[in-house]
Amino acid sequence: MTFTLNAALHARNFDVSLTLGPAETVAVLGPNGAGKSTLLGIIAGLLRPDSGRAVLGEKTLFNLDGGASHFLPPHTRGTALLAQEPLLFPHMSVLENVAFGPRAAGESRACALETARHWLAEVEAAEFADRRPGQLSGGQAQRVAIARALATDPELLLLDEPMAALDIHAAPMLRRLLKRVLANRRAIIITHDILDALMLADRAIVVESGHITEEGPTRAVLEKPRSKFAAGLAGMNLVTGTITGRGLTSDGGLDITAHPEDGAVPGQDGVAVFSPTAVSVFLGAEHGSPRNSFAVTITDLEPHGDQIRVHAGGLSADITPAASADLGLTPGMTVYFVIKATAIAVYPA
Amino acid sequence: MTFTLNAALHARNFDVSLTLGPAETVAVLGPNGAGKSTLLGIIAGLLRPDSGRAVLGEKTLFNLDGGASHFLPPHTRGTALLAQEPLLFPHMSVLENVAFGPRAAGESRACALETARHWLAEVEAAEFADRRPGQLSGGQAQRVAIARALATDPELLLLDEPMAALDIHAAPMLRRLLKRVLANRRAIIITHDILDALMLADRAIVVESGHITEEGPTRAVLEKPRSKFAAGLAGMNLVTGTITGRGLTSDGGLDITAHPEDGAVPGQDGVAVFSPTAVSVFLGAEHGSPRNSFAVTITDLEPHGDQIRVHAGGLSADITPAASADLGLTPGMTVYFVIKATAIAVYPA
Amino acid sequence: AASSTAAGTTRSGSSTAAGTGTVTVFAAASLKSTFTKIASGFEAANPGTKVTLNFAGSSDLVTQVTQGAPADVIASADTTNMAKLSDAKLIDGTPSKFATNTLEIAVPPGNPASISSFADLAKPGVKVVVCAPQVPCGSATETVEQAAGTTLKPVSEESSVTDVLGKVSSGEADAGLVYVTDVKTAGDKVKGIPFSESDQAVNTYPIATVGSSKSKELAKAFIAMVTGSEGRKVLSDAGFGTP
Amino acid sequence: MTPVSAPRSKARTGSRTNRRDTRYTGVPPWVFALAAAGALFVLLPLAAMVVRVNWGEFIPLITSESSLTALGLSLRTSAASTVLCIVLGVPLALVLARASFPGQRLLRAFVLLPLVLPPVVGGIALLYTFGRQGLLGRSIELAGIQIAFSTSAVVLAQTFVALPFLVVSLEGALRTAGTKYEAVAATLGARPTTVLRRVSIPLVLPGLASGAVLSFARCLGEFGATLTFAGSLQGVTRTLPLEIYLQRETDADAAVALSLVLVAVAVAVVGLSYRRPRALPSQAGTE
Amino acid sequence: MTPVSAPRSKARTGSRTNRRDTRYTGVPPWVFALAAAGALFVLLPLAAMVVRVNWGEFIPLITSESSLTALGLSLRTSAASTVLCIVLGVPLALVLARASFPGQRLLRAFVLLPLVLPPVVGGIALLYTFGRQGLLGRSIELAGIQIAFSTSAVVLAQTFVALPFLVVSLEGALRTAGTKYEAVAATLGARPTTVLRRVSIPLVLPGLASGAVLSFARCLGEFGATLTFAGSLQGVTRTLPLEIYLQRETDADAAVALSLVLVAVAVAVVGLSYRRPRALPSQAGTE
Ligand SMILES: Nc1ncnc2c1ncn2[C@@H]1O[C@H](COP(=O)(O)OP(=O)(O)OP(=O)(O)O)[C@@H](O)[C@H]1O
Ligand SMILES: Nc1ncnc2c1ncn2[C@@H]1O[C@H](COP(=O)(O)OP(=O)(O)OP(=O)(O)O)[C@@H](O)[C@H]1O
Ligand SMILES: [Mg+2]
Ligand SMILES: [Mg+2]
Repeated sequence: MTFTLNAALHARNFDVSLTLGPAETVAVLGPNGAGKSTLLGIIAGLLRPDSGRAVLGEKTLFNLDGGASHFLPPHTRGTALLAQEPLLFPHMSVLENVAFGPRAAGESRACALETARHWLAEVEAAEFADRRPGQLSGGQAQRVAIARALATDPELLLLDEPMAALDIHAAPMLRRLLKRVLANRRAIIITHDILDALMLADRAIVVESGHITEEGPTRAVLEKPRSKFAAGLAGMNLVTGTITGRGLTSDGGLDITAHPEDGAVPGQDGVAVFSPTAVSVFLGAEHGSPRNSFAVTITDLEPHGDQIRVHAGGLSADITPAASADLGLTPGMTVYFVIKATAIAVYPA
Repeated sequence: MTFTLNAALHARNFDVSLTLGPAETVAVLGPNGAGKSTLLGIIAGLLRPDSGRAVLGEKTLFNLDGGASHFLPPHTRGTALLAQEPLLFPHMSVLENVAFGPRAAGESRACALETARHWLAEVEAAEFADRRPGQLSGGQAQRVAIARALATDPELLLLDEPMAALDIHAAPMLRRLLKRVLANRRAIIITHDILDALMLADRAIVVESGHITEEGPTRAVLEKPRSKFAAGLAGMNLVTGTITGRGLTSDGGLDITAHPEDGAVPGQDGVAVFSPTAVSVFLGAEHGSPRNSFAVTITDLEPHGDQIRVHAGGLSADITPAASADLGLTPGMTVYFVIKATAIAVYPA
Repeated sequence: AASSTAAGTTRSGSSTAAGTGTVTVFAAASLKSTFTKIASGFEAANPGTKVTLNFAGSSDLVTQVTQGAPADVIASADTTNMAKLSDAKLIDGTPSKFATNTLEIAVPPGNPASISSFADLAKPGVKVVVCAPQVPCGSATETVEQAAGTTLKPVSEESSVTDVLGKVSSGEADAGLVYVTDVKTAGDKVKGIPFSESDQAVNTYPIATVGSSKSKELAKAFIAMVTGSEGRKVLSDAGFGTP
Repeated sequence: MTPVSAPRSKARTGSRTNRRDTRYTGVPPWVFALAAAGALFVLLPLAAMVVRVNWGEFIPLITSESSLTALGLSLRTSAASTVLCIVLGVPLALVLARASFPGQRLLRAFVLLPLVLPPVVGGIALLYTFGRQGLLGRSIELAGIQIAFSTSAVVLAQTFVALPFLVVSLEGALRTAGTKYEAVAATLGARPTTVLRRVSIPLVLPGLASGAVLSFARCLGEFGATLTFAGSLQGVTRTLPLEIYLQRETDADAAVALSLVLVAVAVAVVGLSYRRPRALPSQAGTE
Repeated sequence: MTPVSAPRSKARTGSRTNRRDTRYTGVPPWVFALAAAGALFVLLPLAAMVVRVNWGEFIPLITSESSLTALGLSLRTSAASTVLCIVLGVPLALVLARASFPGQRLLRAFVLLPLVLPPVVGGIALLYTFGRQGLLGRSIELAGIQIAFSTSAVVLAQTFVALPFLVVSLEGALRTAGTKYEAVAATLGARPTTVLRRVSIPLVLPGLASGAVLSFARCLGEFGATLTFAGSLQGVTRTLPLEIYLQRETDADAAVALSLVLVAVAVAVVGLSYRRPRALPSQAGTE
């Protein structure tokens, strides 16, 4: 009962292979235009890849390899897609929108409306049941769209940025709902939010430029990011280079002292990863217990929660506003980023 | 050169008054369906309020008070609206989309295309210039829509959730861009993201159920939130009640010890605000230096950054995953939330 | 009377009692008022019979009969169209001529262009409309032109007399060449100006039984009525001549 | 731009904003001018007709048995033809708008042909096909059905001339509506037939309505093909336009008066049936 | 549902997915069946016509001077009328679809009337209006313009009958398209005229195209109103349908052959001009 996919769509420079176990939820992360929505479109049957093959349990969704041309239409696939826009049917009431999937699956009208009411209540949108989609706010529409997708009870649920447009109350509420719903379900969820990936998914994949660049248990991907994107997502600093006996020499020539992970062989390509909170900022080149001290020029300062994030030399440091004010930090200044060796992890790339 | 607005739209239970100084940027925060988009729609001229009046500098945008019926159409208002959906014109190339505003303002074709190229480059979307909007990903379309709104160079810029759908690289990039662009410009920006409000706006207003419930400098609103919504946004705990000599007695009967702010008069309605990081969790009712200790039942645990946020009794606490594991926290458990009095602020509501 | 009916043309079973029948008459549109009168006379004279009338342009009628329309009697406004049917052996025997018609000048009331003779029609500035040579009234016009030695410069060559009459009665044209009967029917909407050359082109109306008719008895009876005194009276009241 | 209070009924800056409608609808004023010219162009001839009517003769004329029979026949056949047009035309429009196959453009061009054929020729073509001597006539006759010169012939003739109207206006609407809602419906598990019934058709209802109204109107006014293919037998095939044509043989003004009945019926049908259709989601992010 | 490799050309589960188009277009198979029936209904009579043509006589007939003159006149007048229809009809459609004012429904019903008027009556109404004795005739004549029996009369007659086609199909398309892009354009500072030119019209281009094609086709086939209002003089007012009608007086088969020319012209014009129009954004969040 696994789901396997393998598809290429040349026009979008897309080529991805993916396997999902039963009841597994995968988070898809990646920059804008990476091909995340394309991936869901191909699985849902809205896009026809140039080649590849997908099997969901017993069912071959498509097989376009070696001259074969099997392609199941969307409605027979048992996948439900929450697209990036809510796209509620404008001519139906909110309730009818949510009941659409159950109705299409053959439920009786009464039964489908019951299901629809249930899911509307779940997303706290029961009060809008009789409205037209045109009379909803952006966030309300998004919630109804989620209810509509969940109401279909699919074999594979495809969610494209379900949390977009939601307010700070609705987002955690839906996150909890999805956590419950996805617990025993196979799903693929696209998100730009690390929290969604951590909470909802068993596994994360990072798509960049149409290809999977990273894959693994969500925590592992976020804690030991190998790609710049995953590192950025986790808020981590990431330096690529060559592994040495004492740590890593960056591509820019920086010597980083750290304890390489097991399996890191000197001479191999590797990455050094450390949190911005592990970085201290000094005005002069201090000499103390920390082994790493790099002179960098500040490019940018921005608030980050109740801290200030200092961007410099491609790295970032989180410090308190008070410390920032004391040091008189401004973009253009040269400062020293100091990191303790124990705070840096080095992995093979 | 101020902007004043005062408008009511009964069908949406909307009634808001607002004043903006020259070059002031205001962030509008609020739950889904609060009336944020409605506010922008009214200012832009897409919605006609039932009554009210708006003046932008010399220009009366509308005046529907006391039998008057003056209503400027959208294109003469000097406002540009970035709506909640990108709504790029499907029949034009990306470049033509962005050049549309300058062209409509009377710029020559060459000049308008130049302007469009500039703004496309600013949002890092120059490479899509010749594509059709249908060939963009969600985040790419959002960026182009931002460029299109910025390219009109309006007297008052209206941005409805500009950061939605953006990846973790694009969001900070656009935040920096907007910070620069909005520096000398009057703008209203709707956001669900506290960071946007902090970084981009001089002032924040919180809209709830069609009415402004809070207003003031962004930091002040977030640091001293009066409404449940603003408190939630800032990640703060918020308890409403009556101010006492020693702090505040909550509506639920809880006695909170704290040092009331200047101007808080005992007997007055007030709020107590404290950060989740200031809350410690104990399994038993410890007696130590902290003055506040409340027995609460855990409703939910969720990751929050690299911490665990414990929700209990309407309050929340941030603790380390290790601590959470040590204590064996699970929903349903009764624990004690302990807060030092100096970590709690009490204001008049 | 014959008891057979033509399939598909009976209005309903109830109107055809036993021993009676229906006769379907295809007639030129210009015969509408006269044939309607004659038909009701026929029905009155033969209780239980029913005359179904189908009016259209003569060439339309020919097409319809050629394509197997269930007609019993066909009355055309000219001999040319009827000849097509006899050539195709679609009618019984030779058609009988039951009426004639001649041309007349029609002018709007008040006669704005002061037309008094056929030659006046050729005066410059006079807007004359005639029938196109392809239709019977048009070929009659050509004949008259030759006889009168006058060449007309019409502003329009219409495809039917009705259209010519329409142009004149609306005052759009100063004069038109139509049939005497048309002028009569039009009443005071137009004024007729007879001219001597008109008898050079006498248009004859033939009537015949359709070969595939299933009520030939009734058809013959109807034709007899038309060509008989009763029919003749109705026709001459309408301005038709006797062949 | 000075702040002036304009009276509600007069828009100041060239765009009209309706009082009760809170949404944006900007129509430039010159459009109104041209529209007025267009409307006048249609309305003046109608007015001219009304002016000419001899009202004294009007009532007896329109209440005469032959007129009423013809009117009844016209309404019945037009209704039947419109249904037939919908049954055949909606699938044609769908296929032209949504599927793609070789020869599609040619098919579209051919489906439009009854529009250009002079109706009389259309009638002849129908005779050649369904007439006794026609392409299918013999097989049909063997089946015991006689089409030509029957009321069904009227319906066929009307359907033939009216079908393209429905197809073309519906195809335009389908293309304008796009396929994204249909795709969403499919991902929710709806079979193509369900998608069609519950999404595609409701979404293009304005287009379908105009198509049906056009077809009905065209059927109501159909003359040439009916005359040729169905003949003009009172109560069986003589529809109101044929009655008017015959009337014109004797009295053009009476024909005009009679066509006012047609006009009145059409205005009633169109005015009543053509509900203000719901547009696609017209919110612009703000509504 | 067993995993079977279906050959490319056969869709297995009732929905067709085009090979080259990667987008979703699901058309149920029974729709194809009905569409085929509809297409046959239109194509068979055309085929029957083609079968009857005496090809030996065909070439001389269609290359005769009168046929060619009539064809040329038809094309010229139809083109002019289509332009006039667009000029008057687009504003009318906009006003009907976008503005809202009292009497709008009545206006819509009236604009549709030329559809139901038997063309001959339409011609009479035009005579009553623009004729010498007509409502406007005298003032027009004073202005030194002579409409009756001129080519402009043909254009007027064609425009009168064809205008509703454009209005109705465009109005449907405008309603289906909705107003949200127009609203966005206005907030970007575009005046209503600019919105119209750069947003509204391009977005409903498929609808406008079908409307224009319909109008053109209707003009090309127009017969009754032209005959009544403009007359029939070779080279001036005798368009191809009038020529065909006359031809028919002497030889029905020749008339049918001649109308094949009309058919061919229409197929060519429609096939060439009717580009596969761009649909509205058909991405469903995924494209
Ligand atoms: N119809 C199309 N034709 C050609 N290229 C397209 C089309 N639609 C999208 N693309 C391109 O394909 C790539 C992948 O797009 P996709 O929508 O899958 O991105 P995404 O990962 O979902 O991004 P986002 O986070 O912005 O939604 C993008 O570079 C996009 O520009
Ligand atoms: N066309 C409409 N008719 C009636 N009510 C509407 C309409 N559109 C929106 N509303 C209602 O008006 C209220 C305000 O909607 P608005 O779109 O302004 O909310 P919002 O603050 O922008 O919310 P979100 O964060 O979800 O975008 C909502 O409760 C919504 O349901
Ligand atoms: Mg996407
Ligand atoms: Mg909103």
